[in-house]
Amino acid sequence: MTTKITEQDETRASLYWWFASLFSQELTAEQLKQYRASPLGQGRALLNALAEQKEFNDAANAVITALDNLVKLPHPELELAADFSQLLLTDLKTGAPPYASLYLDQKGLLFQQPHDDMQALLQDQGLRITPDFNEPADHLAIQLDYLGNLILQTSTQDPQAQHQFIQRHLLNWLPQWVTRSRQVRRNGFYPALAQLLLQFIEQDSQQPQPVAAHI
Amino acid sequence: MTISRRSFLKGIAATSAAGLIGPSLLQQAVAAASESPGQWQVSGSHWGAFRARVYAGKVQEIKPFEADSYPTEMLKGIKGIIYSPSRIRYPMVRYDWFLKRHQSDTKQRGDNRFIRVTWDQAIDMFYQELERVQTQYGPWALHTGQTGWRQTGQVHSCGNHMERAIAMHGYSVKKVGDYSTGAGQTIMPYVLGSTEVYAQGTSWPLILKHSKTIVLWGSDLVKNLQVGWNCETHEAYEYLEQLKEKVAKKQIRVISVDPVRTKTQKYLNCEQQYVNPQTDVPFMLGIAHTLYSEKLHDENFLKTYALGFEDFIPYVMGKSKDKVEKTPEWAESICGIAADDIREFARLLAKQRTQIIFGWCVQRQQHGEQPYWMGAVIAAMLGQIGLPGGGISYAHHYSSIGVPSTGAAGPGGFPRNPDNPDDRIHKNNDFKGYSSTIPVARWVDAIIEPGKKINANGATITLPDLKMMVFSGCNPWHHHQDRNRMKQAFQKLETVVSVDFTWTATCRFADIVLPACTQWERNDIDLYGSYSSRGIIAMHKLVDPLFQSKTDFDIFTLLAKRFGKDKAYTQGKGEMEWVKQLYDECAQANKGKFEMPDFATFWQQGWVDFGKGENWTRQADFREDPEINALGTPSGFIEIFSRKIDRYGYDDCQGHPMWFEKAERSHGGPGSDKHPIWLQSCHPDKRLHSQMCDSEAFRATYTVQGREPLYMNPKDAAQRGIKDGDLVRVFNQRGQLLAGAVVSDDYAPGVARLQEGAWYGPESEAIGALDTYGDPNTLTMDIGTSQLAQATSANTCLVEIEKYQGDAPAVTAFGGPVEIS
Amino acid sequence: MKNTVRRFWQIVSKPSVHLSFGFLTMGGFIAGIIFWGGFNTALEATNTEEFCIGCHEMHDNVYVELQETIHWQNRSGVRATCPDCHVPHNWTDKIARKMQASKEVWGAIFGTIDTREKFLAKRGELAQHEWDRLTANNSLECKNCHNYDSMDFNMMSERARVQMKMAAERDQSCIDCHKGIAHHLPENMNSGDGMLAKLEAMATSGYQVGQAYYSVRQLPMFTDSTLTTEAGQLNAATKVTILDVKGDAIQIEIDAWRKTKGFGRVLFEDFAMNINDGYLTKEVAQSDQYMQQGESKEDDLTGLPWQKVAVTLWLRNGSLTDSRDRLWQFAKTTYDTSCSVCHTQPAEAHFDTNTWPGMFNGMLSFVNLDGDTQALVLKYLQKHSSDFADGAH
Amino acid sequence: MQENTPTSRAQEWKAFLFIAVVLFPLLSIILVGGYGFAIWFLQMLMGPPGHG
Repeated sequence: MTTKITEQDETRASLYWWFASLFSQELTAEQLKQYRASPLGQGRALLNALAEQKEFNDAANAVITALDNLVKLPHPELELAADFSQLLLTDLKTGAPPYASLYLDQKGLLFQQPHDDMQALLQDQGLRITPDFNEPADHLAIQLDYLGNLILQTSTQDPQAQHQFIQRHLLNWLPQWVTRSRQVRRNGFYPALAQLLLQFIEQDSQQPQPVAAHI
Repeated sequence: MTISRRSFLKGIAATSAAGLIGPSLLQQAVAAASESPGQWQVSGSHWGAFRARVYAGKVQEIKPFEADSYPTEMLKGIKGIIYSPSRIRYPMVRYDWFLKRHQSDTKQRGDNRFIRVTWDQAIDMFYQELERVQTQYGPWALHTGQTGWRQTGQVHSCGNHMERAIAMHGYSVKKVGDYSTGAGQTIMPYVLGSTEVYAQGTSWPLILKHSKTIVLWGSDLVKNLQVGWNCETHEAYEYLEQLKEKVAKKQIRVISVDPVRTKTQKYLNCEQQYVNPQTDVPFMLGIAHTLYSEKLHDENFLKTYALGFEDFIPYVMGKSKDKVEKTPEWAESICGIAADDIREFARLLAKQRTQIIFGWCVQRQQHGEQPYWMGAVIAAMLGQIGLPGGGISYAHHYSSIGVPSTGAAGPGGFPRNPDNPDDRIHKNNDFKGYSSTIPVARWVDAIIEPGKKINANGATITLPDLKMMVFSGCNPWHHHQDRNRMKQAFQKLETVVSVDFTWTATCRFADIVLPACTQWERNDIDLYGSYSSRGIIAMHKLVDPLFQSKTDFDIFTLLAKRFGKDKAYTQGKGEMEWVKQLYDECAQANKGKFEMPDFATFWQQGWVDFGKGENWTRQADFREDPEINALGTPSGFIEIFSRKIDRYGYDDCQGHPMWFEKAERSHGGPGSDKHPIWLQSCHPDKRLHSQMCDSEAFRATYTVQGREPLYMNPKDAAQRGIKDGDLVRVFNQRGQLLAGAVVSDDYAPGVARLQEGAWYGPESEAIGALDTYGDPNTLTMDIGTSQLAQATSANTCLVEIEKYQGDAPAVTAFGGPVEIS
Repeated sequence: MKNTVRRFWQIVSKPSVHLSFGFLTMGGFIAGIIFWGGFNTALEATNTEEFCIGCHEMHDNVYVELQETIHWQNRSGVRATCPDCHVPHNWTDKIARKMQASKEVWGAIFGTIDTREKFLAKRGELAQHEWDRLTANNSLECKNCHNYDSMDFNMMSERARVQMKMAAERDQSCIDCHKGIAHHLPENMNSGDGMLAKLEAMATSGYQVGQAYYSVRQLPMFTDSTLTTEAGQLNAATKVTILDVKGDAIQIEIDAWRKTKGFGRVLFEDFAMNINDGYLTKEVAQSDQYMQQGESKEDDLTGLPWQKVAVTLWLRNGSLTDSRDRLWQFAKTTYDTSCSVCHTQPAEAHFDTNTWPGMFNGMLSFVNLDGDTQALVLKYLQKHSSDFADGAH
Repeated sequence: MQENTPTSRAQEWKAFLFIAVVLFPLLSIILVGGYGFAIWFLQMLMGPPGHG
């Protein structure tokens, strides 16, 4: 069965994947160049485009400011990698690990119910996490990656499925995670990006006509 | 669902931006066969054996092993270890160290700025640092000896792996002794001829049968027998249950000599003899005075089995240099026990069969050698050493000691030493005049004052100038004393490597952090029942290593490969081959005594039981024939006076046990005017040292406002306006911490307890920063017990406590529940 | 008959009348050649595997066992047959060995080992003969093929390299370590690689009177050569001088010190050093018959009186070695492996001689060592303690 | 007595054959065997052959 995929959906999916990529792997020096203002990189162009939307104006500009501050430092890609580690790879003491279980489960452990739910979902769809990315299924990037695929799969046919997924698996913990990430010391880019993601998802799930249509 | 990666954002820009999206994180899976609801697999731990139901790649449930009749509730914390948010997930390198290597700004240690690296990068850096230190300095600059309570399992014993791999590369500074029993294990060989602290004790059935009085001297059996060095059986609890009955029926009188009402005292419902903290020796001298003046001591025993009583007794009777007679009245003024009560106590000991059981806490204080030695003198005066249910023991609270041992051989271990000790990459064994072995607790001294000469156990130690340290499964940022001094010391180290499965404070203060997996993510084999040698248990891998973690075996094989010794390291054998080999060797050693099935059967069945052991009396052979079964002392007899120690000429540990005033002592002692409360940091009730502190839900069962509980007396609390459940600041000249008050009558006035092993969570990396969780070693003193043992003096510590005012900082020790202020 | 012999003598004692000088010489020469050829052929025939396994005793026991080993089948297809190892290649020794075989003929006829049970019961004795022989000729038959000079140590595993290099340096006898390489070990040694077997394997045989040897393990001592009345126990790695060998018994002298508090039953290697050499029964310790008493002095560190003694007692022949280094090597390996299971084992020189017993006793709980090995390792540690090491610490 | 009885050709032949085929081989074997035994007994006293 082939579904006709709208351009908007393709854009939405791509945006989710873009977020997934940013939250799953540090940016290399080469990739970081894409986010410089001059010469204008593709990433920067995207951020600029997002900043022009009034819904994302503040958040996108915060990301841009963080980037501008960052590139002034002697080793921007390493600073960014350290930020990434501190926020996403250490523990709740120093950072804000991107696992739904930590924010939803009473026990405060990894691999709890949200993980099992995601795992079941993936299994139903005949999917699994690539072995290179040995992370629990409730990792933010995996959820976003899945969402991108869900959008393309269901596209206009069943927007309800996307909506449900966003509500049940993402919006139930993202606000907490974003708040937590803002408290992390010496970190600019990723908390701003987290905020941007949250706003994007909130908009995306509110509007029957997906927001990306405006971009 | 099919996975797609379409071109990006066609709508917004003409440029192609495919480079912004990384590879897909999902892929098509082969339809998995539907799994059964999971199998119950056998595994083990320090907390006991258990069965785990594993389903969908996850440990779902844990239940105690059916053969363990007295399982500890700590098993509830196991899942919290595996799925702890504090797990180290990737190899990490501290940011500034990543940039500048050994020339990094070490003041930044502990600031939590790390860079994720690949395993290859991490191992390369580890190896390059070892190379650099060996070539630039030499073996004296590398310290690898510090070890802790490894996860159980004989193949993956983490210290063995680390030490073997590094020894194949070159020599390094080693340690002697340990943090638990440093003073005891050094003094007792002079007195009773064995370390005593790690020796089998008289079997419980004999004690139950023959003892009329049991003295628990600072020993909390019920608390401490929950954990064991190997996989625990908890068989001792059966005997404690019987003891409880006998106490109720007044067949045995049990007296707990302790400033605190212990868990054991409450369980047995037995008597307590309160004693002021750190004043056990004056109490015992008072007892000795009574025994001698009332002629209650066994002269025959002393003449046949002991030496030096005549050199000791003048000290008691006021005929030695100090001219002070150690009368019960003299003792009363120090130890807080009425003179008549001391006399009564002495008469009780001499009246009938008395078993004295010491714990380890009294030797973890300044001059910790003295109470142990003095205890042996009292026991010798009573003349019951070597009789069933009489004499003295120093370890009945430890690892099933006292449970009759089967005598079966347990599995050996992965070799700690290189097979060929001379075949190392760096053969330089020149320590440049520094000592190649140092007392375990003196490494911080070495970093701070390299080249300093200290006395230790009759030798002179020159503290080496350490530049690099490697820790594996070892958390000195919990077990060493005086955090702020440690921070100062760590700034002088060039490189610190830590291998662990969880973000301990040691990892936070390290430069290279390597993620090991937990013991339940690998296959292994262990002895079941520690000293009782009850059986062998198969430790089945429950789940694959989480994230990027690896077994210690794999980590150090990778390291050995960097210098071409991986084959020699593994002997060409893999994990399961090692497990099988240890089993087969064990079966061979037990041949003819205990029949063991072939390996496949054992592995499938999960364990081999050797049955109940035989009763045994400590030192009975010595009592029977002191000539042939001589003790391991210089003379072969009990040495009440040690000429050997006397010759060392130490002022803080002389020829016979003596009372020495402490650097800090409560109840009117030095320093008590400023910081009046004695802080004891005993072994925790609901952890194994610092292990399991990171187990979130389980920790929540005992914390107070998310902090480690501080136990204190109601009067002390009232004086300071503290109520049960309040947040308190505990402080002294060395540091400060936050804890949650638990106000209880169990603690005498002037006595407070913070259990050791509470994770260190400073507000910042700065020296003096407030510890937000309650690690007692933020406050303890980092001095040696004496020039003899140079051991830990953690229990010599005075503090003041106040109600915490204002907004409390969040707990930073673990990945705990999010606290948003 | 008598006449025939006399007649024969008359004939051979005189010059030949009818037969020519040349014929007789030639005839004798040819007969000699034929005889010698026949003799050698026969000798060689008894030197083949077919001949050896002609008896079912050999065929069903040792031959079957050989087939499990590398000397039967290996990568390169070179194999050893019975005589390669068991018959000396040197002519004289070979002939002597052939004559010894008369015992085997006897055994074959009278069925000394004609059942598996009988063979197993006798295996220890039989093996000992071969070990003695190989010990004495320094494993000559092994070395006919295996030559230390031709060994490439680099191709050996690390463990083998260390051991082999050491052995090569001393041109050590192969059988010292490789007992049981081609046939099963005797039952009592077959606690497999049991420690005791390893210790026993280090014993040499053929003791020389007047020479000093060391006990490989703890050994019972007796008052006289009948080995009936026990006199005490000799500790492992204890130096003894052989005074006499009487069949199964050897008379030894131990030079030692003892503390005179109590009965003075325990012997120590040196003054004021608690290095145990063994102990005596109360009767022996108290009797002058078995010992010569020497000087007495007091040990300052304990205040105990010590006395020098030379004790003369009897041992069962065996279990002595001429090289204490070999025992130390074994003890060191045992210490390094067994004692490091729980923690880093302290260096030998970390403690002094009299501290080691106390430290060692405290470590034994989790170590799988039998009494003999414990005693040996302790003695090793004491003899390598700070008292004997240079610049310890 | 037959002391001076001259020997016949046949007798000489017989004697020769006896010596060459029976007596001397037998003696040789006894000699070698005896040597072997002697060495063996010597070994029992002096220990097994050493190495040169």
